[in-house]
Amino acid sequence: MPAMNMIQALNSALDAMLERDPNVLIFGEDVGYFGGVFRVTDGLQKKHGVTRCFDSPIGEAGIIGAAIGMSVYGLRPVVEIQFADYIYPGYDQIVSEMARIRYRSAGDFFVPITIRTPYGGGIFGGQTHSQSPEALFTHVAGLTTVIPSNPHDAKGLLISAIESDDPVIFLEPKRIYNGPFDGHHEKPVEPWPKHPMSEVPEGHYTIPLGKAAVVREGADVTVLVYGTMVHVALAAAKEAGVDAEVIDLRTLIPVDIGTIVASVEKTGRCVIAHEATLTSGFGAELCALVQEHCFYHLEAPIERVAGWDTPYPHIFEWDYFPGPKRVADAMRRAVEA
Amino acid sequence: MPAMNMIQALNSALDAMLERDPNVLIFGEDVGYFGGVFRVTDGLQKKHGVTRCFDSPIGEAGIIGAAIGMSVYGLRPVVEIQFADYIYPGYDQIVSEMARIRYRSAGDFFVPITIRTPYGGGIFGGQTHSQSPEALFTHVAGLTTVIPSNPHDAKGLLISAIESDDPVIFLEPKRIYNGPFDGHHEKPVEPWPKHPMSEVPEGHYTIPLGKAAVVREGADVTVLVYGTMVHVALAAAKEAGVDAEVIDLRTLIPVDIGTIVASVEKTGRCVIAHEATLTSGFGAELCALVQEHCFYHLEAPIERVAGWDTPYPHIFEWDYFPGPKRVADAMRRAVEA
Amino acid sequence: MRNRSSLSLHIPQPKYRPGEKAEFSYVNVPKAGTVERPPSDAKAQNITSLAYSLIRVLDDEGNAVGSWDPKVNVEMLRKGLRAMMLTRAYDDRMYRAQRQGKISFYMKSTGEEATSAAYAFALERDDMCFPSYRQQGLLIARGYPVFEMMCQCYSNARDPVKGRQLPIMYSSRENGFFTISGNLGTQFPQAVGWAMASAYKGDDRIAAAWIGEGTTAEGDFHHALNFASIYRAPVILNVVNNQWAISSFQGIAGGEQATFAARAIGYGLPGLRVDGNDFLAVYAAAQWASERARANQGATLIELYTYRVEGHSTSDDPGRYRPADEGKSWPLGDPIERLKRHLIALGEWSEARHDALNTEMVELVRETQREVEAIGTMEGGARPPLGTMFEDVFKEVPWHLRRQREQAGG
Amino acid sequence: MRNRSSLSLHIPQPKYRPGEKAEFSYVNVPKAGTVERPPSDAKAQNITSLAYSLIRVLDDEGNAVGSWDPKVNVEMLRKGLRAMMLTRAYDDRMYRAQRQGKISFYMKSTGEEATSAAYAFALERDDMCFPSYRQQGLLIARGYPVFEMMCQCYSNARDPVKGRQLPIMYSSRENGFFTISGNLGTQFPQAVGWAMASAYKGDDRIAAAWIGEGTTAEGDFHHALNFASIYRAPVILNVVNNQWAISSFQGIAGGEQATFAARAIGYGLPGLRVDGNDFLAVYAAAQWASERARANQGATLIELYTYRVEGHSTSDDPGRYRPADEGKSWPLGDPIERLKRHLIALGEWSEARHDALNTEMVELVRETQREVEAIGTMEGGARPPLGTMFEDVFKEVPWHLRRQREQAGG
Ligand SMILES: Cc1ncc(C[n+]2csc(CCOP(=O)(O)OP(=O)(O)O)c2C)c(N)n1
Ligand SMILES: Cc1ncc(C[n+]2csc(CCOP(=O)(O)OP(=O)(O)O)c2C)c(N)n1
Ligand SMILES: [Mg+2]
Ligand SMILES: [Mg+2]
Repeated sequence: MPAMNMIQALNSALDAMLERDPNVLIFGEDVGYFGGVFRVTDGLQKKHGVTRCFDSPIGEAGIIGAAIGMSVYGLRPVVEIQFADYIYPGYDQIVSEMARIRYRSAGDFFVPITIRTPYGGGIFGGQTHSQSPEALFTHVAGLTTVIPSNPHDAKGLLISAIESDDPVIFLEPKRIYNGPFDGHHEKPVEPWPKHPMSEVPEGHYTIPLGKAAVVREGADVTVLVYGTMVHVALAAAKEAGVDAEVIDLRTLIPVDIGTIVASVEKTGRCVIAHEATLTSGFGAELCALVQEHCFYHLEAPIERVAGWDTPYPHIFEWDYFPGPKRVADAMRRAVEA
Repeated sequence: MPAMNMIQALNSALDAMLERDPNVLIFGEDVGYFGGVFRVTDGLQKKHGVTRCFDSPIGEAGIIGAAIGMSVYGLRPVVEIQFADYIYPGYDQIVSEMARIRYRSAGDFFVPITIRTPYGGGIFGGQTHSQSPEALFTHVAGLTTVIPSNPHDAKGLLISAIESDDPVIFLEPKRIYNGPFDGHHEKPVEPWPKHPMSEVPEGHYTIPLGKAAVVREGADVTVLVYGTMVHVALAAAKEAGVDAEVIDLRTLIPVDIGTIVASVEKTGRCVIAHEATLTSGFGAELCALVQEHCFYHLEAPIERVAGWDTPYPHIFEWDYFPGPKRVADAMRRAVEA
Repeated sequence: MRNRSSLSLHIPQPKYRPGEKAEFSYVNVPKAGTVERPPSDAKAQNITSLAYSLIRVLDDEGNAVGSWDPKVNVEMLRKGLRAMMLTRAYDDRMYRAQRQGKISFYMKSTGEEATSAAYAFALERDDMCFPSYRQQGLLIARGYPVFEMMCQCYSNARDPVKGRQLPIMYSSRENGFFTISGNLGTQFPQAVGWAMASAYKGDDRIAAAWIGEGTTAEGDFHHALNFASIYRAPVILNVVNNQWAISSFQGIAGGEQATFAARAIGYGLPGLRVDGNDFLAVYAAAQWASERARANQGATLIELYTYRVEGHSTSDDPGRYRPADEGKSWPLGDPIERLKRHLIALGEWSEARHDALNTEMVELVRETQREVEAIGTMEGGARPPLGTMFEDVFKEVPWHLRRQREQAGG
Repeated sequence: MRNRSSLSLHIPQPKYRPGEKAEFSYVNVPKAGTVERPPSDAKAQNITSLAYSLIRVLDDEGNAVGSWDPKVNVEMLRKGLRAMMLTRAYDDRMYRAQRQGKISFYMKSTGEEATSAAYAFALERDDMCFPSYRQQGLLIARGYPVFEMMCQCYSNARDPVKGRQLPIMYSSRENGFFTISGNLGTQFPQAVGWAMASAYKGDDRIAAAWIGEGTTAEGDFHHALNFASIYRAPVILNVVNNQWAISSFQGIAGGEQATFAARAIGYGLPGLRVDGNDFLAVYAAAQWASERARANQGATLIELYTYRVEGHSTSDDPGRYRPADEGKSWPLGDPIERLKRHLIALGEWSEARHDALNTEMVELVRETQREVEAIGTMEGGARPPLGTMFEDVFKEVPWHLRRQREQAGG
């Protein structure tokens, strides 16, 4: 099995789907000849032809609006929004249209669209290349929101997303495109091939949507994370010396409540971590769910570790990023409470 | 003191500010000659002139973008988005611009804008005239989000919003424009003049942003609500026979944490109710805050009562609306747990 | 040294307000037949004048004149007339149903019936339409049963969209009628995407979309024209300029400075300006644009110049912002009257037949209403089952919605 | 019976890709001086041809010719030249600083300096500019110190925006330069709003805004033109058509079917198409539009036709999508070279003085860089205090941010 980084794995998923289904097509800003600013669509135009993978104008609402029309025709468009920070011009088409077409037409129409977009900080991208807007999608009924944390899942989840008959927001943690990142920005990046999850099968396979992965079993505290923060949480657990159970949610909506509840009932403690702004972040929903389902098992307040309630500041990137120290502290507070 | 309904009170606030400050101006779809589809700007163009209150094209992004430029010039634009459901085309200008101009320019520029918009259900408006999108603003750093529940507060809060040097999202619960509504849709509406909070002073006064109001003191359970749900909660408390402390948040961000914590420390129980879709609603944040600040005082799981995770369905309006029965049940569960 | 005069802000104003006497002498109405029809493969930049004139076929006497005369058969004309008359009867009935509290809301298309109905004949059955909320005429002309439409308005057990949408928000895949949105303009780029998909597949189907002139101010209008131009999408983009957007006259959407058809020019697309109350002119323009699209020459923007005779919706009171009789002086007449006159001029119709058809339409609607009300109204009778409220959010109902369905007792 | 041919999807393609030999013979370059300058109060509909031609003043010999020659004094020309040369020296230095890892990111404006710098002279000091990220030339020409700009790029303790923004995201209210956004196009309707405010107040200030041709595809482009047209806002809306938007050629933004200046026509606004590498042509067009705006005649759209000589940013590698030497064959030359030749032709400049000025600019930048680096770079030195991270989200720091500041140890 070839070792791939996230970019290669995502590219491989797209390649497999272009191969398999003539109704799959890709478009977005700079995704065609150039292959995307992060190179996720590299080579796909050359291999599959200009109408299967092409450049779009810089108009996110137009991209998503057109994708909706295409999907109504019967295609399965996979569109790229260059950075998650630039998805807002298309937000109306997402919220008012894509998310509710099946509902408002009582299933007469449905729109199998995948919106791929890189999100998150850690690349010194400043406030408009670092955002984590997942909570703006989890609040919208009708959207499936997916965030992979490694190449193997990335490919399998992306294929599931494309094959889903519902629209999927597929957020790609750009900081870990090239290698897992545990938040120790001062250390050199370890590339993916050294990581077991970089073994990516060729061709078609799926990882089911709606299923979390327990990436570390533990007895003392449940840690709910996704994307880049999975790696940060694993490092933090080690550094805190806490026997944490780390759960990689993978799909945010519908969230895998079974796995979460089983774990918190076992550990009695819970830490939630994400890069997005704390207030009204997806961590708030997780926190509400955990206290609702596991109230009588909880032995300590649920801890949230998140980006501060400010835009992502360029020079204070590492003060903003909820790194292993902050996550470890939260774990310690949770187990010591 | 004249008794006013919400529409009159809001109109009076706008009138007072147009009178007082030549830099205040109003624009939006149908707000000029016609006076707005809910009549909130009725008569203002006639009284203050066509450049002080005028119609705009149907382009929410243009409205907010233009308002930003005006506020940079030194004006204080108050713009109306006809329904909160139609704010999404302007969401990019709100999130990427309005909310962060002060921050990204380190205070070099700031944008004192008030965006007024009617929100919420209960008028058989179907899925695109009933939405409650507050959580999509509370997640965005830099936005103050305000929701009044009665004429007196509405006027005072709106004047504070206009005078604020920060941008304010001012959500108006349209179901209670004409009278308080406790969720008993089968009963005739009691108009505002019978309600003590309909006594609205003439001229200028303010209600401070960031301060909640305890609208009913009680010992058994804290109920966190805003907008229409304040009235529903009061009715529910009565019907459940529960000695509830009902807190009208009034400002969602920055939320009045002191009032919330003091109450939950006293009651040990908490119910949160809003019309918006449950998942990732503002109730999730409130729940997370309460469990974080009051964990050791909590004697029962925090209850959330909210709109279901579906679009607002036309014919099932009253099954969707979190009415007094559902809120009362939650109160009972909270006190009996 | 600076010597500049002070600026002032221009706020467009309609010519007449309530209490004033409206007249439309400022509207330039060329004689029918005077605008030349170019071949449908003409270069966009060579036919920009079409964006500033007004394509008209039916003259005041009811004759079809000029090169835009589509020369269609009488059967089609009669069908078109019937569709428009049924639409009007339906509108009247549903308006009254709303006033009687039987349905929550309604929007009439009175006076604008031709802007929709004519397309049902100019398009193929499998072409796809992306309507706004005022294209009921299209759905009726395509043969969708009034019964289904009414059940939708009544949100009853037979409502095809299961009570989920406001009245008039129809959806019919079978009839090539996309689910109507409450959000203005969103369907415009969607139509372009659909058309791109047809081209992508190498098929021969085209799309058409409708928005109001007020809605052209939305960003989606721009996206639609831009994508259509760039990818040469086989789509007809219609702007129904009925002069009003709720209370705002068309100058608030930019109509003071240029026509809406002229917006096409900057995208290198043809823009046609058409008498929207002239069934034959609408048909002819649609046919020209459809010919062009099917020949892989891309999109056309069509401004359908008409007048909104009634209020914006049942929530509106136009007497507050425009003269009550403004519609009476509208210089382009009434689409039903004009087509009727044409058929009579052809010797293919008569006042008596017209009256009879009208009675038939009114009866059909009344009869249907009885059936529909027997099933259920807003106030009672059979509704979709409560549990359906939690369906179709996703293809499968996920755990959290199953749980909520239980909590709701559905 | 149906007999239609199958459609196909058109995907625009640039003429040349890496490995091919680029040449621009397909670009129509009229001789300098051949386009007539109408009075600035001309009716928009009478001057639509300006949207399709190319206003040029400087001919190949360096002479200013034709009715668009603004006949400015030599002092201004020398200042303009200096501003462009300083901009280029600054760009070169910052580009290198990024390559050396001293700053995180950079964007050059090489070859496009005239599209910004000329405006500093055509506008009044208190007119307001809403730039994109490639208008550093404007800020420099307005006299903003390179020191401040560099501190911004270094995010050090003297950074006017306190380290919060990516390099090049300047902000200077004092210099009428609006805080740059990372989000494309948002500044366009903002500029219109600012201009509306000036008119609302009865002042005489005007606004100007810049976006790239790629950015015209955003909805905000449409909103800006529409609002500007409707309310007759005193604003100059510039589209810098530098042929590329990252890796996408201008055809992907709609440039195959019409010019970007032609977009103005549908809004009833004048659209000028201008040689963006001709300092005098840019100045003259800006001046025409400013005269018009100040006379309360509203907005102008100006397409500044130029070429992006370098990569999109330091994150880009243009060799992957266009011929490496494409810029060499660009038919409009280099703006600095052309203005230099003009000054020499006037007898007001020489190669020697040019070289000396160049050395001076390079030295100035180098010297400033030393000062700035002594304060702090990305890698070390003085930064804004950590606690400032929580300021300016709101005017006052609210409880939750005070709490977070404590948690962060700031
Ligand atoms: C995005 C959005 N903004 C505002 C509205 C509210 N609204 C509904 S219809 C309407 C007027 C539309 O006018 P026009 O496009 O001319 O269509 P007409 O009603 O005349 O057919 C407005 C402002 C909406 N539905 N969606
Ligand atoms: C809303 C938004 N979408 C996408 C981007 C990513 N992006 C940054 S610059 C750019 C290309 C812009 O091209 P153009 O407008 O031609 O300006 P130029 O860089 O050529 O000056 C893109 C796609 C962005 N910054 N904002
Ligand atoms: Mg209209
Ligand atoms: Mg460009």
